[in-house]
Amino acid sequence: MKGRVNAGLIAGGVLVGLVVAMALVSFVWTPHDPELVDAANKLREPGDGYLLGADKFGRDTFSQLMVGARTTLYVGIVAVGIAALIGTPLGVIAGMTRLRWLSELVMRVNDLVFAFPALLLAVMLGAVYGAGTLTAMIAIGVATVPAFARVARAATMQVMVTDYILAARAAGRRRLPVAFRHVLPNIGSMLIVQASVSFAIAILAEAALSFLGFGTRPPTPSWGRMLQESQELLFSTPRLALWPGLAIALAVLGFNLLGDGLRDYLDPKLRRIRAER
Amino acid sequence: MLSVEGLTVRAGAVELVHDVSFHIGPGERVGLIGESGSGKSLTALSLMGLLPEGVTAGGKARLHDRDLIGVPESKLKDLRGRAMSMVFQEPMTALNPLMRVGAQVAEVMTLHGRPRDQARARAVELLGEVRLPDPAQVARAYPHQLSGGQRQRVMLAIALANEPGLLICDEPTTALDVTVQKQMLDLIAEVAPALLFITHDLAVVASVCERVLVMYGGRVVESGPIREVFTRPRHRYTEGLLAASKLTPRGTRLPTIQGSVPPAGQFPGGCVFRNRCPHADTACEKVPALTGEGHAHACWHPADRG
Amino acid sequence: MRRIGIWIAAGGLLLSIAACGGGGGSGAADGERQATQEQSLSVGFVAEPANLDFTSTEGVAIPQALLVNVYEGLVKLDQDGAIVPLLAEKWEVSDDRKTYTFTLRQGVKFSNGADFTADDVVFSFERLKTDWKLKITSQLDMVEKVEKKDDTTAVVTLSKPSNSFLYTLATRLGAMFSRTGVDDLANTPVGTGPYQLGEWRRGDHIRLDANPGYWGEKPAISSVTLKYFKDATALNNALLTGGIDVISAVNAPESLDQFADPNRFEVIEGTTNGEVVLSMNNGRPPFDDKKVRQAVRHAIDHQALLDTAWAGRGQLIGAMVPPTDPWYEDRTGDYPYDVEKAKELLGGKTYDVKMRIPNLPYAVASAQVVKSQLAQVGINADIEPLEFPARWLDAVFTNADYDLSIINHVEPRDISIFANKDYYFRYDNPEFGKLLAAADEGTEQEQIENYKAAAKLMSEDAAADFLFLFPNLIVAKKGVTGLPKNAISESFDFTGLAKQ
Amino acid sequence: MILYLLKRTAVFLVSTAVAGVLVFAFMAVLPGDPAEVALGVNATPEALAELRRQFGTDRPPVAQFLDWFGGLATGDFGTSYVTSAPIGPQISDRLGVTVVLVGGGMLAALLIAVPAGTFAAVHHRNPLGVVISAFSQVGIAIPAFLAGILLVFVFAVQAQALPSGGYVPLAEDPVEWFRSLLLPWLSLGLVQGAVLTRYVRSAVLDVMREDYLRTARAKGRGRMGALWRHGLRNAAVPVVTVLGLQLATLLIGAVVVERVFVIPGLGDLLLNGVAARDLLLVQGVVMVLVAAVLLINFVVDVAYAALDPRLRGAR
Repeated sequence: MKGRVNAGLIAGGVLVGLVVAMALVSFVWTPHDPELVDAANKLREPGDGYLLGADKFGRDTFSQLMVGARTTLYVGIVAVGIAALIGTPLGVIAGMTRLRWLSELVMRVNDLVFAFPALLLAVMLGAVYGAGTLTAMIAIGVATVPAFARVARAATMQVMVTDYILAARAAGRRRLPVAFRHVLPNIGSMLIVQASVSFAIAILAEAALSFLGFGTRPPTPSWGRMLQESQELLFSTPRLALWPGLAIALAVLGFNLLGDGLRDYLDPKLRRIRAER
Repeated sequence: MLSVEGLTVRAGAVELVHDVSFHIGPGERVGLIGESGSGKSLTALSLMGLLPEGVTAGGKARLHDRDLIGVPESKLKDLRGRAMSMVFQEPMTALNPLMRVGAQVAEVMTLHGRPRDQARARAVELLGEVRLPDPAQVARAYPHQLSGGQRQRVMLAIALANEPGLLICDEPTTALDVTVQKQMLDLIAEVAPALLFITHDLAVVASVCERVLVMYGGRVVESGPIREVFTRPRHRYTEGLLAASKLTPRGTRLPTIQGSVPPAGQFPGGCVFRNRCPHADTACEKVPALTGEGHAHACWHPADRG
Repeated sequence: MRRIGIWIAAGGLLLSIAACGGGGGSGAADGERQATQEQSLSVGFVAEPANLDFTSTEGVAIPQALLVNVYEGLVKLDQDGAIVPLLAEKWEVSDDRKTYTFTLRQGVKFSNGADFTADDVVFSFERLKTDWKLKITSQLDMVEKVEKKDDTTAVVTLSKPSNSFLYTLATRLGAMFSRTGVDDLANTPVGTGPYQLGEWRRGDHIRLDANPGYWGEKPAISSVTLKYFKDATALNNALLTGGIDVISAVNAPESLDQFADPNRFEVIEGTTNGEVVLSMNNGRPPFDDKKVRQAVRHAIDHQALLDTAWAGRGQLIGAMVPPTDPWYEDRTGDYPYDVEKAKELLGGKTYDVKMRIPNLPYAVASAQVVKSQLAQVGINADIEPLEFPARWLDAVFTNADYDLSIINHVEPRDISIFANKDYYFRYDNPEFGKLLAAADEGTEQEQIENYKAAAKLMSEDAAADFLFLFPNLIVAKKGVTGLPKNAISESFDFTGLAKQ
Repeated sequence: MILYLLKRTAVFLVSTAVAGVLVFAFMAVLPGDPAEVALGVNATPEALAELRRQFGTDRPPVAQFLDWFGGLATGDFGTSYVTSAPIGPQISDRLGVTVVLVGGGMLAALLIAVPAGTFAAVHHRNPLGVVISAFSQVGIAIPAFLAGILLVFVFAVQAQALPSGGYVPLAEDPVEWFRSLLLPWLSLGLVQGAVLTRYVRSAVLDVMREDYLRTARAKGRGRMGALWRHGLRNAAVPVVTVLGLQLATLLIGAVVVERVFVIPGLGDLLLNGVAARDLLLVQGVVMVLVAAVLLINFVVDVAYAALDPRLRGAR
């Protein structure tokens, strides 16, 4: 049973779509080179080919936002991908197994990983391998594993007691085929919702890391770093902070709305399993 | 004692219960029967003033001399749990999981003015009265430590605590094991003051009630003493319902009502049953009135005319 | 409406707290302090010392806080850069310029109560060889021996005449330590200076209190708090809101407009000894090739860089010599901005190089400009910010594992670092070393001539590129006096400060 | 209940020990011998050996670990290789600041979220409830440091009403202590409060649909009365989980707010340690943070059991 398409889903879809569109277009076209330093355009006012003006390096803000969308998506996709690829099997195993100790062990390990939040991991990894987009993505990804594992486990446990799984099991199917054929498709919707919510968190985490200097390396545009760089001009040129701030907020809002909307749309029955923040 | 006159329940533009009228005398046990979606639970909830948000009731309902419909919550809540109480279908979820059973029973008494210590003591007595073994221990238990049947007894104890004039039971035994059902029904029959008993189970209503109201599509389609309605149903729906519930010898066709209950708000105009009724004709496009003294029916082509 | 109610309530709370603090807090406190003649001042800094031992830990943060203020040397630099007596009342130089006889000031005590004598001078010089862990101690390699003649006379013998000897004694290398006060230098500095360590709350501030037993004139400010801000904006905000009295160095130069109100603030803009150097690793490809280095120098539009990266504050330089040094020559014309010339020098080749920079505001800003400009000539520089100090020092400074880097070399008269071929520049031109040696041993005139020649040589060799001279940007509350226009020593000297 | 507590305690202790091994192992793989780092490239082998002996890094890793981990129990975190200061007191100072910062922030978040979330749930159909939901969605989307920067801009720089940053110990000046923490609390509280508002709202919404709330009303309670007496404690169960998660992530997450407001907390100490390559310090801070998160998990579990009798017997 599918729920109805709701306003949140549409709004979220539109916002996320905008981010994706900006990122995709940036591969083939940006109004200006986002990394080109041009003293003549320093702090140029908006207009005349520079839609949102330029920063203190004379770089076009709009072009930077477009390429920044790419960075945002990279971080989100890789981080969420890592979390989903590790967390989902763990959660499914914990949810399917009849061995209580195994389930318990997976969840305890989960709790342990949870004790290393993304920022802590990023700082630790940064200390060893150097800060950068990659370490940030890995740190955010690993820190998000427990969220996926918990949701996957809870959803699996719900699916495991449904009739068709019991029937499949009664028919003597082995666990792995059951997991692939029946469990994964049925917890898929919850995982998609979780992915959307985790994506929003990854964006915020990247922004925080960039603020601390543990995120994307300059000059690659990143919304978090744009915000950080705009700080000294907050008084004189607030627009430099406004646009990346707005971009972060709208992207996060978009992914959150999308997640909520998808939850209602995909499977109203599973509403009770909440995506973990 | 309870008189309902032209009760309607609507959710927004959709009318879910239409023009329902009946009354229950002191000590009388009345069954309200119908399939799910017939509006029987809404009828009961509207009397208690517990309709879900967005659902409103109109018409008139009086308990003794107190209006139940269209009065503010603050007046109604004094009646609830004291003049009338209700036992719900799901005993597993109807009790607060975080509160001891005794406290939940006592609460209904302290709410209506009884001192706390008295209420506590009385709660244990009540738990005994609903035949719970070792009531003192049950009082200290949390709901999850009790079985479904035990919890429903607790609900009954709560309902009876203030000796209300009217007890409304909404499918109180549906969720219980068959063996437990019987005990529960006996208990209800024994302790109930005036009773409005809602169920879809004909056998259950026959064992508890004296009079029955049959609902379909938000309307009362037939009403009367149990014996008469069950042996000589007049409305075609009642007829079908009874036929479907009878055990048939192996091999013979099971007589069922054709089609299924339409979703709320999509019942046909006129006689609500006419899209499923084998006897329906153009006459049925008008709404039939509920007619007849004692045993009444709302059908243009009633069965068993003689 | 409930949420709005909460907002109003929260706002009201804020305001009432604010009002109460505004009345009873700083304002009243200021009045009180003035009344009791106990003046205090807080100065905001960006880099906090990891510890207080500048004999074992690199970096400018420690001498900035402690030198002259807590530790004193035999001599110091005055505001004009001249060498003046400090712990030495006077000194005599032998005719061969190899023997220095210092007459020590009498009645000087360390803050641990010990008397300062010639034994401490001998002790401090010996520590340079035995206990110091920094490479810069090589700057005093010309010291052959140090002897005590009597309690107030110490004789230093050099292996060769040296113009830089006295000057170097004014840096941290010349700091005098107590024989009984070096057990815990990292946490408990013991010096003869006008201040002593009052309190150090790590990560927040260091408080220096007036040393009651100081031999000289007591400083006007009896308690100086050095407050540390990792974030340049937070540092600005602190002054704007009255949290501190002075910003020692503005690290967000674009934000200077905030302090434009002359009734509230005074902005001091001068020069420092800090050359912001674009270092190139002369020891490995591609920058072992002089042409490639020259191409880099031509490829960079220094004025544009200064305008964008540092708000145009600072001065352009062409070599490792600040204009305050006597042998300064304008070398900015050696490599004019010329993209075509740069491309020609590269011969159409392109390069991928690692630019490993400290994660400091000026370096991160400059690196982005450098990268963009180098890209125009076919050099693709990958920027990697490293945590400063530890990771940068380890990777770049110690192990020279880099192609390009950007760092502000703040030590005074530090052109000599290019003479050390093991220094992370890996610049190796024997001619350069000879010029420096000749400068150090020669007469004053020879010194100037040789330094000029050395600067010219290293500039032409493109041993490094010099992005700009770091400006001395100080902002103070109106009424704070005694702040230096030019920062020419390693120390932030608090002794001359006062508050009106 | 006692069995449950014992079990939880055991899980907590084992997890902490495992975390200790992980943290230690992670730091052990870090390149660079602390003695070499301390002495620099020109050090003599003898000096290195001496310093290694002094640091204790010449012993087998297991012995080092046991020594370090055993020391933790008594609050001895060792002595920093870089600053040669004992690490324990630094950590406990900073931990105190962080706990006050995060605790106050969460308190502010609760003060915002519980009324706002409950209101939004009760009035989920009318415009004001929807407006609150929308506000909380927007609040979630704003990075905490941005909120902090804006608060500084408005309340400190423009209004000159509160300090822009810095931390004054409580013992030094209680009023200034409070003033210095007000904006940091608020910036944590607003953002976390927005997140929490959503959870409170959906928890209360869920509870409002529960049968026992209808039972309570059937007993004669009013709508709000039933919610107050029977709903809030039930709604608290999921909210406590979220609260635990938030607290745990905030312990380190607050570092950005510490940076904006120049508050010397644990996160700041960690970043300093990383910048100065003070490995033992980093190791100690990470261990404290991780142990704190595990402790919070433990407390949340116990709080669960206290709130929900169903959990006491089970598991």
